Amino acid sequence: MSLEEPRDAKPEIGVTDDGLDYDALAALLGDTLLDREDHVTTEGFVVRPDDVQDALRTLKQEAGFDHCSCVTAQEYQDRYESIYHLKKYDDPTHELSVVVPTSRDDPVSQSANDVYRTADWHEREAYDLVGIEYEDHPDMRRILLPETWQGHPLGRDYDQTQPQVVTLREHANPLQEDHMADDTDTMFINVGPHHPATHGVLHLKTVLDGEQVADVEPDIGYLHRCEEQLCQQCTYRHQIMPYPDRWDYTANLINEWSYARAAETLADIDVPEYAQVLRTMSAELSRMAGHFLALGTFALDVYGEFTAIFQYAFRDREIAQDILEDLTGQRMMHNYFRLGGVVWDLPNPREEFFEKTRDFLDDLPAKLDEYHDMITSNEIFQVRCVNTGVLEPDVAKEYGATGPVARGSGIDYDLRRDDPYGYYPELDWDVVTEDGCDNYARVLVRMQEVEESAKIVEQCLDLLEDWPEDERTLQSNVPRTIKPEPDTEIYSAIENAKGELGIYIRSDGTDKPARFKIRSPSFSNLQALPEMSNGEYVADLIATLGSLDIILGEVDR
Amino acid sequence: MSNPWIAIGALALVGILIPLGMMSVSKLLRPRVPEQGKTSTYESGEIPTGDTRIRFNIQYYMVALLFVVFDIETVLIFPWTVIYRSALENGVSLMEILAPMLVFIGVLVVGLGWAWRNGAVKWVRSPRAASERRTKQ
Amino acid sequence: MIGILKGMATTMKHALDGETFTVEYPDTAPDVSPRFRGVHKFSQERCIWCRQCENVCPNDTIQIVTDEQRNGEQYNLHIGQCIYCRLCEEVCPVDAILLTQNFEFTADTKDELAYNKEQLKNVPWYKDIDPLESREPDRGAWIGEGEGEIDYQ
Amino acid sequence: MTGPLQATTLPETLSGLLGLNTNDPLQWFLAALIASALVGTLMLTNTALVIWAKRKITAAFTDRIAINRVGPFGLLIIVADAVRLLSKELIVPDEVDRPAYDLAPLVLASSALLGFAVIPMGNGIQIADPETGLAYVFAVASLASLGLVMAGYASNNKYSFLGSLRAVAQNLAYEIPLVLTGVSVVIFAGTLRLSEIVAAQSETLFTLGGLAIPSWYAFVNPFAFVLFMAANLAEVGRNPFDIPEAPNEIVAGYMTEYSSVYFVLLYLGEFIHVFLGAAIVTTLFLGGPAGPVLPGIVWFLIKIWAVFLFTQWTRSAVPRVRIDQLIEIGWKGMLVLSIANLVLTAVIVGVLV
Repeated sequence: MSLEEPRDAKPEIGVTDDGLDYDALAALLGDTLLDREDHVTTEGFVVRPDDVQDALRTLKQEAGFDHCSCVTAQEYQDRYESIYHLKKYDDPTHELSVVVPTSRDDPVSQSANDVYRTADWHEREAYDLVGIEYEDHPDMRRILLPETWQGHPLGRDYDQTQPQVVTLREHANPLQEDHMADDTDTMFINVGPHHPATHGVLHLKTVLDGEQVADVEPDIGYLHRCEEQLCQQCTYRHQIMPYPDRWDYTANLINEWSYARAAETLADIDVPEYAQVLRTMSAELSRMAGHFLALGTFALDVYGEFTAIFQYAFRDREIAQDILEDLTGQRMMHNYFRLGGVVWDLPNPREEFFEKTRDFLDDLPAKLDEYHDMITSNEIFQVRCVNTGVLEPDVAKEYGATGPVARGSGIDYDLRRDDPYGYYPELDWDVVTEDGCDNYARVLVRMQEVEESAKIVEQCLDLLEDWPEDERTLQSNVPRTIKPEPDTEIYSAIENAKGELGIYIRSDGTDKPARFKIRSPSFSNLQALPEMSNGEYVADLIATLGSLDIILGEVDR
Repeated sequence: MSNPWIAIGALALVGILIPLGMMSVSKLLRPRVPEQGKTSTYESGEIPTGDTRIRFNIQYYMVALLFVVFDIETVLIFPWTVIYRSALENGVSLMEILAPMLVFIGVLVVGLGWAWRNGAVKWVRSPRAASERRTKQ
Repeated sequence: MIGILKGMATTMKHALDGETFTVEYPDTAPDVSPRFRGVHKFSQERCIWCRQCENVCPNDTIQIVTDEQRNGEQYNLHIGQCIYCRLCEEVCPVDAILLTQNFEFTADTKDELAYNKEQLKNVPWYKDIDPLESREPDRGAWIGEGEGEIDYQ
Repeated sequence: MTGPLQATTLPETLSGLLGLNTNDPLQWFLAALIASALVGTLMLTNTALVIWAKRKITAAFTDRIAINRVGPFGLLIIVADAVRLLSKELIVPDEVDRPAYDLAPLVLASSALLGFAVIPMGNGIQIADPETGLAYVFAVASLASLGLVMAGYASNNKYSFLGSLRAVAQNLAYEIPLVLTGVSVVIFAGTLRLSEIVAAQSETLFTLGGLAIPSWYAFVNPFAFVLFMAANLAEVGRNPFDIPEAPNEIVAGYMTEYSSVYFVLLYLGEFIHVFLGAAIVTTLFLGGPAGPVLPGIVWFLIKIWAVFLFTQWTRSAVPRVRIDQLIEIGWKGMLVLSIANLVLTAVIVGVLV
């Protein structure tokens, strides 16, 4: 920990009272800095491909950018570009993009893996989809697409019509040697994709030494649906909005906000306050639904398949979904937000809606007590969960963990408070953190977050009830076609049920984005799984996976 | 009095005949559609990676050895429990019947304590797997 | 031990109170909200063939065929491909397409799920809920309001 | 209190009825065979009910309705399921260890059934009453783990393999506490003959408001009863000790590769085993078939179903322990407690007598 001491000792460079002083940061980088770009919420520092590590290390150690939120790769007419979106866990409004252009002939760039462990998977994705290669990367393989895939689908010269011969038998088993080796007594085993515990189609390549996990490697991409490309072919105004619901498909509505926030900031659209309240309330209801499901499936992993908790959690989730159905017209794929507001006001009669929602909130404390009786106070559950799947805070930061996973490791990071949006700043609620760093702490965080969400919904209901009838503006005036200025770039994030859901958009002057990149929290959180479960028992591997609460729709996109 | 073990043998016969009967009924009912790939072992939908005839760390070797010792102990306790009460009722003193057994169990408890202290009665953590784990401060 | 007993007591309480939260689905039709979005209903009488729904549809579910005079000939909607975002209903200036509450539809092949305008017209209301009625109060926000620049694409 | 000390076993009664000579081994065998068929059918019917009851019970705990379509209360689902499962294709994976693979379901199902030979079920329904009844029933009950190991190891499947290793570890950890606790009952009864153990429990312990409380060993020695129930859960592999199966971790453990009738036998065998465990609990601690008003066999069925209900109850609310925790609970907790229980029982009996 000797590296961190000087950072604590002196004040961070480039921090002023009202934000970041980009000039000071530029001075810090000195000669490595080639150019400076203006992005909508931040600045982009252009560095040379072979200076990436130096630049990032300087920014991390001297200027305190300890959170590599996302790596976006894209191809221009004349160059490839990787963008490292940096943030600080202490203050996520301090953002900086490090832009690394590489030539089209030789798209090789230095890997940031040594500085930020989380860059590992992000760079693999960049290689997979766009085709940039990263030097010194420990494991430069495809991540979302199969190993045998031809071409890089987000590259400009990708031929969509070419045949992809990917037969089952051609899949190499990368760990073949591992289990064939005679001098060890380990066993290679596949957990997933068709396994009761993976909650979707995740594949864990696991090497077992007895009952213990000697090595585990998540293999993702089974649910890859080209969501980024899909969004690049849709218009800003209407067509993108239905898709965010399908990323994190357990707590759907909040995801729409990520796109809404990015596009509204990009196109400079205001949102009426009344719509903000509606957004806040519906997003929190959705978060509750997501957390109930996380709780239920985690119980399933620890208790076994006949546990009653799963059903009880589902019952409560159904109520939240009923309320959302009344409001938005759909139980999961809501498509409720619009740029500049929301599509519908509360359903008529409003009193009925208020009553229904309040009933739900009033019943909640009793139900949570029940959960505590059944889960957190159960001794066997405690024995199973305390001190298993440990994720130390500094490791969590290395992997860019966010959301309940980070907060369960004592990292006080919540974009709803730290990078405020919507109506959250006006409301009275707390960010929940637990210091346990283990599976138990993560469960506690989720259960308390349900309470906090209930508090928020309660306050929103009060506000909505008293809102004067003639000021109930649902949407601001938004042009039918939105065409942002060419080459404006934005990265903005919101806090969804799993953590920081960020959207990067680059416009090219048309009504469709030129590059649409999704930074999903589950993707980064899942990356920490090997760190958390190597050396643990198989049972704890499963429990840890459950407590990460990953949604494959969001991981694979 | 007739031999009870013959009766138990009869039940054993029934116990085997019933499953065999079910098997033959099933044999008559079930279809047989051989297909390539159907008969591969299940490994979460992936192509199976080798078989299970491998050397594998079973981690409870010491426990298994202890089990042998303790299992014999229980066998020795059986006859004692059977005669215990009737012996007492027939006037054998408590010291005479209880004390030897207490000594016997005492020795075993000491043995268990020793094994416990030496960590023999727990799941052996694999050193290899443990070394994969990043050392925590 | 107390925690385990508390958990067991809770499940026993639920077992004994006899309440269930599942419903017998095909026998009791589930309640859906008036805003629920199900299979589309299309009115040829109302449609002015402006093709806005076709343009707004995010995944090309709607296919419209017109002749040279822009008279409508075909209106096809692949219900198996639809993502029920309701954007078509939202942009329709004449309420010619409506999403009913009907969510029960089956077919033997995918092709049968491509509905033409006759089939779309005959989609039944679910429990006689007219979505137009339930959504009417909100439609004002969409039609004829706002000074935003109008672009008919 | 019904039924005095059982003088005759079922084959003897049958011999009397049919006029067979009990001293002729062949005729005696014939009588025993008929009796066995009766008892076997009774237990199988009882276990077949589980197919229905288990779902209904789980549904009750989880606030659901569950099966109610086929027949009254959905009871005909038993027939439907039986036919469905028996008529499934039997898929035998490549490179299984054939004799063991085929034998495992047989071993599991028949060994569990074999245990019922010595259980007194009331109304004279007991096939045999050997002097070493208790030792026999423990021996037969633990045979089931052999079946699990065979099934798991022969399947050539990694999940099954892990499951069978777990089954062995679990058996090692719980066999001794189970037997030691069971034996503490023998100290009271002074015999291993099960009918005598049952008879010993028919005395009145004390009278509470005119109600005679029988001296069931569950009342006499509640500590041993709790210990035995816990060890029994592990013995039959139910939550919180269902780790050999643990679907979330190792898919279905030893069962993974079994289909069709083999699966039925494993499934059935597992539940007969649960009922055998319940029958042992009933005989040792709950006074066997004794009970007021109703005939003994009904009381016996009520008691074993009560114990079965308990296993389902724990299933709905108690988390599964981890394998290393299981070993520790078994060796450091239950073994020590069961030895303490044995010594204490001996001392108390010694002082009282």
